[in-house]
Formats: sequence, structure tokens, C-alpha cells
Amino acid sequence: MKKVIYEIESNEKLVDNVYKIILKGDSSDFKNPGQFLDIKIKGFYLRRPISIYDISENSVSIIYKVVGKGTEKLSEMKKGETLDCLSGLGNGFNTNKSGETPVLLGGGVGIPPMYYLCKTLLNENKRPSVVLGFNSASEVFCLDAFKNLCVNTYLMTVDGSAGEKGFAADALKKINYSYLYCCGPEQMLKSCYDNSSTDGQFSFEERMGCGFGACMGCSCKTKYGYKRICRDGPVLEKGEIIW
Amino acid sequence: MKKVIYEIESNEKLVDNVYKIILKGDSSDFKNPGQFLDIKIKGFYLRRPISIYDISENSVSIIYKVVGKGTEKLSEMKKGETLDCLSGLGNGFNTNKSGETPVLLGGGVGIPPMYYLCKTLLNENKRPSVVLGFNSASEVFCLDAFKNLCVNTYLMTVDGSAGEKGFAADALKKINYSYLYCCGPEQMLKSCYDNSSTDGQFSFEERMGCGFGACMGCSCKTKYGYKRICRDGPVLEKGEIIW
Amino acid sequence: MVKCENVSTKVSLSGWELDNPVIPASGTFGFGYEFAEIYDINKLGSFSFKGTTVSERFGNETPRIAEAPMGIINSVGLQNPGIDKVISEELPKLKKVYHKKVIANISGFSVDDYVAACSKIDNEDIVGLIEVNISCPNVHSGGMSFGTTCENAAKITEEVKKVVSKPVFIKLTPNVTDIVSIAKACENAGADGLSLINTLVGMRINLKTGKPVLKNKTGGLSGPAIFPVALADVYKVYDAVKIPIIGMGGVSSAEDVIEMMMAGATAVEVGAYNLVNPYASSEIVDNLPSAMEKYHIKNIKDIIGVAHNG
Amino acid sequence: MVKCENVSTKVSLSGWELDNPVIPASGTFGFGYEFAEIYDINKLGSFSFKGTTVSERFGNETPRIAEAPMGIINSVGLQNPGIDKVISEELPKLKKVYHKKVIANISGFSVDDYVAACSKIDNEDIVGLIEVNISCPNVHSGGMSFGTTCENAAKITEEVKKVVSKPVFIKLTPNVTDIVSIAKACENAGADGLSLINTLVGMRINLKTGKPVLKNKTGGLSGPAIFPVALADVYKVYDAVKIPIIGMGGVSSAEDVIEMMMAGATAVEVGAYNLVNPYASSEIVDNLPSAMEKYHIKNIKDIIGVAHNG
Ligand SMILES: Cc1cc2nc3c(=O)[nH]c(=O)nc-3n(C[C@H](O)[C@H](O)[C@H](O)COP(=O)(O)OP(=O)(O)OC[C@H]3O[C@@H](n4cnc5c(N)ncnc54)[C@H](O)[C@@H]3O)c2cc1C
Ligand SMILES: Cc1cc2nc3c(=O)[nH]c(=O)nc-3n(C[C@H](O)[C@H](O)[C@H](O)COP(=O)(O)OP(=O)(O)OC[C@H]3O[C@@H](n4cnc5c(N)ncnc54)[C@H](O)[C@@H]3O)c2cc1C
Ligand SMILES: Cc1cc2nc3c(=O)[nH]c(=O)nc-3n(C[C@H](O)[C@H](O)[C@H](O)COP(=O)(O)O)c2cc1C
Ligand SMILES: Cc1cc2nc3c(=O)[nH]c(=O)nc-3n(C[C@H](O)[C@H](O)[C@H](O)COP(=O)(O)O)c2cc1C
Ligand code: FES
Ligand code: FES
Repeated sequence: MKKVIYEIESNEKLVDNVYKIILKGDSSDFKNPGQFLDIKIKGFYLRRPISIYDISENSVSIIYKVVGKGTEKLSEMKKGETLDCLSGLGNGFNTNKSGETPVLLGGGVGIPPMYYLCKTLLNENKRPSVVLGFNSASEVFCLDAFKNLCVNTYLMTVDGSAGEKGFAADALKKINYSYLYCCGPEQMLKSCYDNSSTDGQFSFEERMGCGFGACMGCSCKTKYGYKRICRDGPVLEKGEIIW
Repeated sequence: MKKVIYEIESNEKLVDNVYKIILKGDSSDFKNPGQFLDIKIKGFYLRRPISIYDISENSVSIIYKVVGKGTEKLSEMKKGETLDCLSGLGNGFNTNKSGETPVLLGGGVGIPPMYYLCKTLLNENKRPSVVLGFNSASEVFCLDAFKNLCVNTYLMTVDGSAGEKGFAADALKKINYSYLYCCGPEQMLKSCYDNSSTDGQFSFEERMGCGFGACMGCSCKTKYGYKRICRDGPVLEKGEIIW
Repeated sequence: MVKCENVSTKVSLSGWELDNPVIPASGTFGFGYEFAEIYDINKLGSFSFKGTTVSERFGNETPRIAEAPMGIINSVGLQNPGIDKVISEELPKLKKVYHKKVIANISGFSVDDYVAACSKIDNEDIVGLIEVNISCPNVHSGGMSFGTTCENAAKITEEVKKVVSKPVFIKLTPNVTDIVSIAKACENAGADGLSLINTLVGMRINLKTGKPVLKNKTGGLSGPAIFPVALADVYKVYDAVKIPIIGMGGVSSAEDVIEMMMAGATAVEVGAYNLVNPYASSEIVDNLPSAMEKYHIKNIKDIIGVAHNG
Repeated sequence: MVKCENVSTKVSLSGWELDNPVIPASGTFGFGYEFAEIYDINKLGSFSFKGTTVSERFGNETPRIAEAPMGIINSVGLQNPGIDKVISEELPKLKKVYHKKVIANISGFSVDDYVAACSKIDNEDIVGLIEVNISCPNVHSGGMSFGTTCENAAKITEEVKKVVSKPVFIKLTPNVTDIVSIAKACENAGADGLSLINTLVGMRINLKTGKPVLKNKTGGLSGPAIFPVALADVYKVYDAVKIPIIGMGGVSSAEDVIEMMMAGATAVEVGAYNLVNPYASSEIVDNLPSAMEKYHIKNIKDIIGVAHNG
């Protein structure tokens, strides 16, 4: 963990209520895909945890949805403004276990962390496929980003207005995969857990006090004891999850 | 009273810890010299009351001293930023009673309101003289501004490092005047009250909740009943003051 | 789809129907007429006038105001012209600009004080209900107020109820171990409703002088800082009583009004926020319908106490 | 002229001399070693470790955290590995990175619990004093805690004092009508000092769902929002007792430390601020000398309780 003052390089609207920010600054504390930033937003006492979408040597990018006052304020910030962040938080995804053909399944704003995970797996010469789940066509973002990585990308929408009709988890039936990576709303995680044939990793959300393991605000019970979503997570192994 | 969003035209350091801000925006609610603005500063719950130094049709200027966190933040604000203010607060000085040769006596940051008062009196074809009191030479500001109005200006410093050595009130002995206007620290007001031969008006300070008469936070006892410094003041008549 | 043009913001307090639940709180709105200079105060649900006592009071010495993180501390100490002058001077001025009913906020230092002031104000047609403040932290030494025991609270309620015909709401202090018991004691003694919360005891020290900022040393903390405390108190009391609650403490937006009503308030007072933003209560009234639309609330009455469901 | 190079920040608690009065508060600093990854925690006066009970506890269900204006509400509910594991696992990890004494924060659900846990921790050399938390609002139904009556507070103090040799500080809750009486009861029962305040009961509601944000419904409010309440409590208790006070509640800067000490605290704990700024306590230690210079304080001990003079 490190405190980094990032400069906003751009803050761009992708679709209604969903924005992408590119931050310039030290990314050296990030070791794994699925880790997150904890962002101080002026006027709010607690920081906001947001997963990393992508990183390069001197930049970090995130994709976030406006769901409340904090993310609303974030969406109004401009190029050149700075953001006080804690960087390098969380365990992130472990790519060692992926096998050759992992599937990456993301729903809504659970999708962003899948992008850097996908890039990492490709770098390791694996052949990931990706399932993106949305409610409807108007909410679709990041599709091209994944397509540009030249991976098999399945698009699912609940109302069928784009891609195939159905929940993201439904796509699992039609894919052959060696391992499952999953991030999204809790019901989605649960149904992927129930429907997946392989082992896998699941990224969870919880309301956080500190984001770095000090307050026990985000604890959950696992088969192997209590874990803090912020530090021992947000990624849990399939085998340890208790629903 | 009116809520006005002013734009900062300039924020200039006059001497150590003393700054002048020129604000662009509606000044129509100001009727009298000695009235004040109540300024919302980001990060603080209560507004800060600051007297008007000068006004023109579409601008208001103030001179303020950095004494705490709010004024410190104010001193860091830049041209182009905006300030949410309540304008036109307080009764201000009444110039009807001044006679031909009033004296205007200001100490430290009690001096700024004397400037617009002086201009108003000159406009009314009166012949004011001015006494400015400081602790020492390094603190002197606004001297030229008054000299440029071509009024008799007496400079007093407590340590004698500029002008004459002594308290501002000491100068009263040497001046012939028809009426006294006075603004500064409470001891200064008291000694002017005690040493002045004429009637006069005194501008007071008090910690304020609202600044416009709603909370009773700033009440004081006068010979004619309770008054609110923010609305019935800040200027009180000599004849009503109870020390 | 809820549309803000069609929402209903009406609430009712002991049979008195208000156009909306937004009520400037006592001590932050004077006797109303001064705010009428900047907006039409008839748009408000109602307002609660400055805490009035039997006799005129200057209140505490100044400084009476200190700043706090997201809050204000006051030790005004119930400055007011006394019940007779309120009736003969303040209410007539108010009537010129305001044609709704007002909430009469009454304080005292003994049961007799309360009874005397309440029975006088009870005769005024403009009064919709009487809010009996047994919770001012600024008028008793040691920072403790009348309303800290069930016995006192019940006694005042009972005696006031004997002499008045209008609904009586008892205003409670949060500075107690068990606000729920006190609320129940008031209900059992015949209170028509409850107002909560008054301010929390707080203080600040001037670092330059090493002395308390307030002449009275301690004062009452209000503003957004106390919003979560107020919500918890309203929530707990709602569970325990059947009479309506006017909720207050830090409310500064239409969303805060909704949150306070979800906790169990039938109407909501706005205090400190009127002081830093004189248009506060007006803006909250304006913003309420669109906030209701945002949260799919068609009738504001429907959300009273919903946080207790399931 | 006071120069920051020459100031003295030393304070002493029941004979234990601290390099400075800055102490991370229990529940916001874990068992310390994780903060040692980001700065040398030996620069702190000391720190108070996570509230520990006789047996292991998971605490309350999540969500356990809600945001508040200038504050945080938590309903962690004393998650901890239990006193035995704290002694066998946590303290050894701590000793590798920390060579000062620590404050042992102990909680319980009965007098026996407190006695059992305190007598065990009393044997640990690394413990400088025992902070007995009788004030957690998150572990008893109805949001009320052990420390709300003088009798309970005195009883626990007495029984714990019988079995331990280290100084015992009782940590009090602000959610009471009269904190001063409880403080006196602890002093009379033999407490060596007092820690105050714990969190205020608060809550938030999620407007989208209409349900409390916290699974536990209410939680404990801390952070700058409660600073004025904490100051008032420290100020009032200082007047009434002779034993030292560790002051806390919203402290977020070296200036806040000074203000808290002027109110009567001998040392100061920093809680919530460690969570939003992991370097908080370290920065406060760094900034204390220059803040002392600014306010002409040569020896920090000299300001303890100065707000009570004159
Ligand atoms: C590890 C992790 C990674 C995340 N990554 C992303 C991401 O990449 N993109 C994205 O859009 N969102 C992400 N989220 C969710 C994001 O943190 C929330 O949407 C955000 O905090 C909402 O803030 P707000 O002020 O707009 O909402 P408000 O509801 O106004 O916030 C109030 C409080 O609740 C907290 N809160 C609200 N919703 C959530 C939530 N879902 N999870 C945790 N805390 C919440 C806020 O942090 C704040 O403390 C992530 C959450 C976690 C825990
Ligand atoms: C009617 C009036 C006119 C004023 N005109 C001027 C002026 O022209 N130039 C100038 O430099 N100063 C003026 N002051 C004083 C100015 O308001 C304070 O210096 C300023 O509020 C300090 O704010 P702060 O945040 O820096 O100090 P802090 O001490 O951090 O402020 C804490 C709180 O105390 C209040 N406060 C502190 N000092 C004073 C004070 N002296 N009077 C009233 N409230 C205070 C603040 O407003 C704030 O609410 C005037 C005050 C009044 C009442
Ligand atoms: C300056 C001031 C004066 C107050 N005077 C009274 C009063 O006279 N009577 C009363 O019942 N409450 C009084 N209160 C308390 C408020 O009515 C309200 O209960 C409290 O401030 C909490 O609401 P808020 O946080 O919105 O301010 C006063 C509050 C303030 C800030
Ligand atoms: C997340 C969290 C956990 C806490 N856990 C404990 C605890 O275990 N034992 C205890 O005595 N106090 C606990 N507290 C209370 C703090 O030690 C402190 O008394 C309170 O938060 C006020 O200080 P603050 O405003 O600086 O946070 C906790 C506070 C927080 C925010
Ligand atoms: S959020 Fe504090 S431990 Fe996870
Ligand atoms: S500051 Fe509110 S009445 Fe003067």
C-alpha cells in the first residue's frame, strides 16, 4: 500500500452513468489484476474503493458507475485535477491457477477488473475467453476493448437488446474453460458459483472503513476463518466461500 | 440581504497576513459603508463576516487578515474562483450625523471599512480626517489609498516604527472634529469612546451564527434594549453603548 | 413511473394537514417574518418559532457561537421577548406575511413556567401545535436540562396537557442514556407527539487563549454532524411509541428529509442549515418532489418509518 | 520564543512516560504491525490495540460501515481472535516491529469476562496499561452498553483492579445522561485513569432500499463530527476527577491534540482518522512540535486542562 496523489489525465463518459478515468502517477504498488484504489473525494469522509481497469508504468485507469454522491462528484472532476488515493490495495486475482483456457465473467461494473486480468493472462500466453453481462444494450461498455485483445468475447444482456439474451452466468454452459474468474453483483457471483464446473476465483464487494485491513469493517466468514475483503480479498477462492 | 456568487478578480497580499480581494458581481444590496459580506469558504460550516472596503457598480472589495483556518483558506484562493456570499448585511455607518469635519479612526483590520466611509463622506462634500493605527511599520497597509483621497491622514504605531508613536485613540487629542467614526479592536473602541469629545458611531465584532438576524448568536445589550450585532449593528451609536 | 409533478408531499400532525413536511426549526428562523423578506414563507409546511419563555430573557453572554466540523455550537440560552410580547408584537408582524399555522416552541425553568406560557399561547389561532422544549442544554448549569428524567418529562407533559387544547409535542434531548424511556413517559402522560432531537452538548477551545470559545463554556452542537445521532434516536423512539414524531438534527437536503422520514418522522425540522443558507428551507421544499421521483416515492406519507419493515 | 526544536512533548500516564501524547485508538490500528509496513510505529506515544475479549468473536454481520458527515459509523462489534490468541499470536508479531509498551484494550459481556481477560493480559510485559472498554455501543441490544450506570462501571473497575497490577483506565461512553457521575464512580472504585469518549450511537438509511445501511441497524459514530462532544465530556470530567484522562473523539491534527489537552486530557487517542489516512498518527506526531511553536507551548504538559483556568 502507498498513498499516491494522481493527476487526472482524462475523465470520459463511456455510457450513461459510467465513466473512465486515466490517472497519471506511480502504479508500482499494483502487483495483480483485481487490486483496487481507495479514492479520497473532496467533501466525503470515507474513501471510495474502485478496481483497476488497466495499468501501465506511470498510469492507472479505472471505470466506475455513478451510484451515489461520491461517484457523482468524481464524474465532475476534470483533467489536471488531482486525486489522493491509496494504491495497491487488496490481493487481486491469482493467475497461476488459471490453466490454459480460463473464462473471465464480469457483470456491469464488475467488468473493469477483468480487462487487466485478461491482458495479464494473455501475457502469460493463456487463451482466456470473456463473458460480459449487462442489463441492456444502452449499458454496454468495454466490448471493443476486449475485442481488441482478440479474445473470444460473449456479450449477454438480460433483455436481449444486444448480444445474446440471458444472464452472464448462462453463457458458462456453452463454453469450455479450465478455470473461472468472476466479478459482479453478488447474485451473479452466486449463480456462477453454482453453475461452474471448474474451480475459480470470485471478487467481492463490501462497505469499507479503511480499505487496508485496519478496521475489520469488511470482514466475512470463509471456510478457513475470517477474512477482510479489503486485504485478504476482494478475491476469494471458490473453495473457501460461504454464502 | 441577497445571496451573490462573486467571482474573484484578484487576491493580493498587502503586507504579511493581510490580503485584499476584489470581487466581481452584484453590489446593489450594499447601501451604506460599514456593511459586510458573509463569505462561505469551502470546508467550513459557518460563513466568515468581512466588511466592505470599497464598492463600485459591479464589484466589491474587502481587506482581511489571516487569523485562522478560514481566512488562511481564503488567502489561497485564486482569480477566477467563485465565492458564495450573503451581501448587504448589517446597518453600516450613518453619514447624516457626521457634521462637516468627522474623524475616522481605524485600527488594524478595523481600517478597511473606513475607506468606503471616507469616500462616501467626501462625496457628500464633507471634510473627513483619518487616523490609522497599527502595531508597527511592517503592518501598515492602506495608507496610500487614504492619502490618494487627499484627506488628512494620521498614522500611529504602537512601537513608533512608522508615523507617530502611540495608540490610534491618542491622536484624537490633536484633531478638531465634529463627529467620530471608529472601527477596530474592542480596547481601541473603548478608549476612543472614553477620549472622544463628540458623539460618534462604533463598529463592533461578534462571533456570528447566521449574520442576518435569525439566530440571536450575536446579541448585545444596549441602553435601548437588546441588539443583534449582525443586523441592528455592527455599528452602534455612542449613546446606546454599554461596555 | 413516479413523476415529480404528481407526487404528494402532504403530511399530517395530529389532524393538522401540512402541504409538506419541511419545517424550519425553533431558534433558527426567528419569528419568521424576517425570512419573508427573501422568500414566501407560506411555501413551508410550517415553522417553529424561537423558543419562548414566560418572561423576557437576554440569554447567555457572548460569544455564543462556535464553529465545529460540519456543525455549529450555540449557547444562545433562549433569548426571547417573553410570551406576552411574542403575542402582542411578534405574532402580529408574522400574520402580515404568513397565513398558515405556526408551531409555538415554549421553554421554561419550572413546571409553572411551562404551564403559564403554554396556556397563553394556546389561545392564539395562528398556533397549530405547541412544541414544549424540555431539552435546551444552554439554560441549566452543568449542561443538563429538564428533560433528562422520565419523571420530569411526564410531569410537564401532564400539567401542560391540562391547560391547553392544541396538540402538544414534547421536544426531547439526545443527551440522555435512554431517550426511548423518556419518549414513552411523555406518551403515557398524554403527549400528542414528540420532537427530536435538540442539540448535543459540545464545546470548543480557542487555542490562542487556551479558553473555551463560548462564554458559557459548553453549548449545543447541531448541523450535519449530528444527523446520524438524530436518525438513530428517531428510529429507536418510533419503535416504542405510537404518537407522531417530528424529526430533526442536521437535515440539509430533500434527501435528508426522506431519510429522516424513513427512520420514522412524520415531519422534519431544519435548523442550523437555515443559518448558513438563508434559502435552505425554501430550497428543500423545492427539491423534495424531484428527490421523491428519484427514489420512486409517490406519496411521502408512505415512507414514514419504512426502515423498520423487514 | 518557543522553537519547535526545543519543545517537550513528553507526557506521563500513571508513571509511564510517553515520548508524546499521540496514541492510535483501539479498533482503528489493529495490532499495530500492519501499520509498521508503512511507517515506524515506534514514533508514536503508544497505541491501543483492537478491543479484545475472553473468547474469539466474529462480531456483527456486514455491512458494518456507513458514512456520515465528517464521520464514520461502525458496527464491527468487537471482532477479535480472543485473549489467548492475542497473547500467543498477535503480540509476538507486534514485538518484532515495536519496542515500546502498548495499551491493552479489553472488552467483555460480564464482570467475569473482564476479570478473566484483564488478568491474562496483565502478565504481558509489553502492556503499559489496560484500557477497560465498558462502552462499546455495538455489542448489546438496544444500543446500550455496560458503562451506562455508575454501579456497573464501579463494579467492573473494582473487580479488575483486584486481579491486575498494571494501571487500569476505564473507557467511558458518551451515550449517557451524566458521564461525570460515572467517571467519579470509576475513580472511587480505584481506576487509575479514564479514556473517553467511545462512539456516539448513530445510524444511516439507504434511500434506495429504505433499509438501514448497517445490518446491525445502529452503530457507533466517530470522526471529526464528534470532536466537540468529546471535548465537552473531557472538560466536564476533568473538573470532577483527579485521575488522568486519555481524550479522544474526532482528533485529526496536532491542533486537535492541543485542544483536547487544553480541555483536560493528559494524552490523546486518534481513531477514525487512521482509517482514511493511514499515515494520520505519524503525521500528527510530526506536526506536533511546530503546532506547539505556533501556540507558544514549550512543554506540552503545561497545557493539560488550561481551559479550566480563570
Ligand atoms: C473492492 C471494490 C472494488 C470496486 N470496484 C468498482 C469499480 O471498478 N467500478 C465501480 O463502479 N464500482 C466499484 N466498486 C463499488 C464502488 O466502491 C461504489 O460504487 C462506490 O463506493 C459508491 O460511492 P458513492 O459515494 O457514489 O455512493 P454512496 O452510496 O453515496 O456511498 C456511501 C458509502 O457507501 C459506500 N458504498 C456504496 N456502494 C458501495 C459498494 N457497492 N461497494 C462498497 N462500498 C459502497 C461508499 O464507498 C461510501 O462509503 C468497488 C467496490 C469494492 C469494495
Ligand atoms: C461585522 C464584522 C466585520 C468584519 N470585518 C473584517 C474585515 O474587514 N477584515 C478582517 O480581516 N476581519 C474582519 N472581521 C473579522 C473576521 O470575521 C474574522 O477574522 C474571521 O471570521 C476569522 O475567520 P478564521 O476562520 O480565519 O478564524 P477562526 O478562528 O478559525 O474562525 C473560527 C470561527 O470564529 C469566527 N471568528 C473568529 N474571529 C472572529 C472575529 N474577530 N469576529 C467574528 N468572528 C470571528 C469565525 O468566523 C469562525 O466562525 C469582521 C468581523 C465582523 C463580525
Ligand atoms: C442558534 C440555535 C438556537 C436554537 N434555539 C432553540 C430554541 O429556542 N428552542 C428549541 O427548542 N430549540 C432550539 N434550537 C435547537 C433546534 O431547534 C434543533 O433542535 C437543533 O438545532 C437540531 O437541528 P439542526 O441540526 O438542524 O440545527 C436552536 C438551535 C440553534 C442552532
Ligand atoms: C472501526 C472502529 C472500531 C472500534 N473498535 C473499538 C474497540 O474495539 N474498542 C474500543 O474501546 N473502542 C473502539 N472504537 C472506538 C475508538 O477507539 C474511539 O473511542 C472512537 O472511535 C472515537 O475516536 P475517533 O473519533 O477518533 O474515531 C472503534 C472505533 C472505530 C471507528
Ligand atoms: S475496510 Fe477496514 S479492514 Fe477492510
Ligand atoms: S449572527 Fe445570527 S442573529 Fe446575528
